[in-house]
Amino acid sequence: MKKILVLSLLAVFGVYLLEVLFKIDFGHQFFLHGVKDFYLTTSPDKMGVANVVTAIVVNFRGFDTLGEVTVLFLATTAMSSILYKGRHQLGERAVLFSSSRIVMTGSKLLFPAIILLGAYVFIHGHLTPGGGFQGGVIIATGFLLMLLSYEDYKVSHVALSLVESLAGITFASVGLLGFLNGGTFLQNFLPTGGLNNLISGGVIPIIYIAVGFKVGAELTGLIYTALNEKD
Amino acid sequence: MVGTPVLFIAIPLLAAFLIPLLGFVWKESVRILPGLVLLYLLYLAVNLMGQVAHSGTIVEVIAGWAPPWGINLVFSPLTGLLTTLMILMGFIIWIYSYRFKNIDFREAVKYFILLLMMITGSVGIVLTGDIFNQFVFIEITSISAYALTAFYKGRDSAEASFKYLIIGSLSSMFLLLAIVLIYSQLGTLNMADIADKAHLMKPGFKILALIFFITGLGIEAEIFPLNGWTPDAYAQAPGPVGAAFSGIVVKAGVYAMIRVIFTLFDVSGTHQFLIIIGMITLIIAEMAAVKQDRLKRMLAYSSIGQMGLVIVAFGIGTEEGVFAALFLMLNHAIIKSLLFLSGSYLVYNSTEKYIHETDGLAKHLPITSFLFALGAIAIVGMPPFAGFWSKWSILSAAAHSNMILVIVLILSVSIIELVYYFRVVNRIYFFPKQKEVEPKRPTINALIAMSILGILILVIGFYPDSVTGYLHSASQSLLEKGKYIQDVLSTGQLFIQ
Amino acid sequence: MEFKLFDLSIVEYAFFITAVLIILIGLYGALVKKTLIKIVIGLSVLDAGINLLLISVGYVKSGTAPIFSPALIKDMPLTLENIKKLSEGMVDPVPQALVLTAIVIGFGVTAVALSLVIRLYRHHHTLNIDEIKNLKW
Amino acid sequence: MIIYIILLLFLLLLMIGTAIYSIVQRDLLYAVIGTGVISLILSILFLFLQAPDVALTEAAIGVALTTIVFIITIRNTVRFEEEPKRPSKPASK
Repeated sequence: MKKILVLSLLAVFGVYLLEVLFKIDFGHQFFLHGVKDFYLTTSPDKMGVANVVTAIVVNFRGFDTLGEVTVLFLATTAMSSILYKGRHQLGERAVLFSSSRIVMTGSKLLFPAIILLGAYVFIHGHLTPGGGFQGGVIIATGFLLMLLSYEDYKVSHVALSLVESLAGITFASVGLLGFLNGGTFLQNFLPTGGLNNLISGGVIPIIYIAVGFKVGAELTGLIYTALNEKD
Repeated sequence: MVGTPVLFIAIPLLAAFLIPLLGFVWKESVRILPGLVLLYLLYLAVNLMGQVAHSGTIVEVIAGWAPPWGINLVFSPLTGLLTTLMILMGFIIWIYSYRFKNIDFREAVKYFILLLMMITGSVGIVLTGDIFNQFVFIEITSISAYALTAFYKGRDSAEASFKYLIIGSLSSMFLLLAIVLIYSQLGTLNMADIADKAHLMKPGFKILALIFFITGLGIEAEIFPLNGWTPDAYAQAPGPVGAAFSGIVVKAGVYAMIRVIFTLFDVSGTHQFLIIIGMITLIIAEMAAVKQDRLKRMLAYSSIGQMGLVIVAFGIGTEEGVFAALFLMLNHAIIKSLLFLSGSYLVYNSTEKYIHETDGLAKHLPITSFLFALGAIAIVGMPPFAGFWSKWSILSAAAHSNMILVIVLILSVSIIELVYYFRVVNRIYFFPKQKEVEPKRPTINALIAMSILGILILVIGFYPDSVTGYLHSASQSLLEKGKYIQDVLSTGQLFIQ
Repeated sequence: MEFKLFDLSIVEYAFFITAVLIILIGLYGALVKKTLIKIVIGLSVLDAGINLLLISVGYVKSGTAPIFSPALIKDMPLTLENIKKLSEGMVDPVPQALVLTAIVIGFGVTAVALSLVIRLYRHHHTLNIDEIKNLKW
Repeated sequence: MIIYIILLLFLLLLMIGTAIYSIVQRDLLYAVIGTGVISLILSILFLFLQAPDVALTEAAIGVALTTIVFIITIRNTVRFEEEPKRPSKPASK
């Protein structure tokens, strides 16, 4: 009974939503004076950032990114708070599967390469697709690989929160440094450099590298917390 | 110049990132730092309020891009008032919970981070001038709220939190859908810019986006069909967190909804809709509150009812109505926090938190009982206290708009309210104490926090003029839509290096 | 980027229809299913649908990715006119930035939800919503 | 040209099918792998829609991390929907 009710409600909702969406001409933008034209021209012209998405994520809407990093930070904190069992009861590592020697050796070989790829992705965030989030996630998957293949692989909690806190503080401080020269929060205060150079875009690469470290540390911590929750 | 509005977000974030590090060095600093941050922000907020009263709304540009290109923060009389209120409540709740989780240091770290972030998220919801940024702050607030609801490791707290999380994430999906619809039509995310261009939207989009917004924001504002999570979450969360929900988070939710309805979309009929939905919320919640036999659930339903009343007052839509609604929000934040804080000491050692377990506690906990009674008298609207003035101004606003039915309903609901609050006060003062109940004496910092709230109730009750000036300018700033748009869109040239 | 640009005239609204269908399936899962993990799966499916909708709203027919890569610029001098000309053939970057944020936030919420599921299982030893008393609504 | 459109329609249909599968499937592990597949298709679609940044993020977060967190949860709880009440038993693999 409940299923039928929900299904019919959903059908009404879907038809109404689709009817409205069909008024959008797919592939043509309806609006004339949106903000995107400004972003598309200013980013390469004035800021020296080739990847416009990066320019938006880190600079134009950099405040969102600060919030987003905070969301991940909170998710890690929330998860460890929710799963916390008390001072004296520490969880035991869950073992998803026991891995063979081949897997172990292979992961050991792959691990540095994955970390390197992650670092490459977030250092080149302003030039190529990718950036702090993507690079951070790739680094976290590297640690995930190690955690899965070695049953006794340990990540230092102190080191993780150290990296996480320092990266977060770097982000917020770079933001506050924008107040130099009478600017505003998160404003660029470094020379922008030429388009498609590695050293370009002012503070954008600095912020994205901080984001990369922070996201990497947070997600590694999150997975580590989850894995350590065996009953 | 003491600082800019962005510090309300940046400083707590910096502190939250710093707290885990400081914990390695000096454990006590974990407890002290949030208080210092909130105290500084309170100083900043009061200063900025003075500045706003002098020279008008402050619009802060972020990353050097003027609106609508960059994100901006708006510190107007309205948002400034709410920010000051939230920071003040946050500071008092910090005093109250200073010794929280005294034994277990690792839990204390998490508690203070989450509490600080919940306050910051709510302040961000109020200050920001960008709908997607608001969405991000709503997520910050709700994730902290989920974790804080599940903070005690008892059986039911995880259930309450999971319920809250499911409703919360469905709502945030609706919010995201509304943002998609608006962006697809206008190509902008800035609130003032949307308000300026809203007439360009095709009608279907406008209505659907409004519906999605109300559904998405209604959960934090606790309006009728979306408040199923509220009683569970309030009852299961630690006492100070319940106070923070009713004093801070709900206020942010109501603000976001009101901003959408008053500024973003002027669809005719929305005000009537607000009155109807508010009345339904009010009546259902108060009816439910009478039936409760647990103290915190009763307070939670009462909180929902008061929010319904706030929505009704906003729905009246005149300057007087908005003034009354803001006045009620202010009073409700202070009084309901006092009720939650003192109430959680009344049922401190009980697992089920039944009302009858508070019998005769007045002799054992005189100050706590007195403060609870003060809060109860104030919230039902007895003449010399704070709640009276706000209820009076709602009634007079309704009378001036010839809404007789609203007046009758509010008065009859007030009688219900009177009944269930006096039932509790009566039990506290005149019933014999139950033997198995062991009263817990409040710690000194809890007493200080509750006394501050009690004094605030008395001050607002006897000198309502001390706040009405701010409330009047706040309500004017909400109603002057054109001025908001102009203030935001005319700010600042582009800073480009 | 490496994909050759193509004209989507036939599949005009296929993206919208798919996105809405995915949203509906996710909503159905979150509202009707009785297993806690299934509800969370429903939420993450819903998330995917909304992200697809957001990106397809920002699509511009035969547009390129919003990156001024050397391959795109070639030997053109970077004057304002050239940038404007290039940018007209680019898809909208703003929804992409929004989706980037939304994906990360969605993951955070999913992680918190799943840790609550583990907590609930620890207490009740069941994932069935009917056997957990307060969760009925 | 036409091959792209056929591929695209195929992907869209596959995505809907996988979504239904992961909601209906009673084995939670398979259902979770289904959500991973949805994310994978989604990230290919993002490439078609000229959003390489988002495709990269979706591939990393949606396919790898979300799936692994789900799997850890299933590992700590039960693998099948509506299983009779009993404490967790390691699903042998």
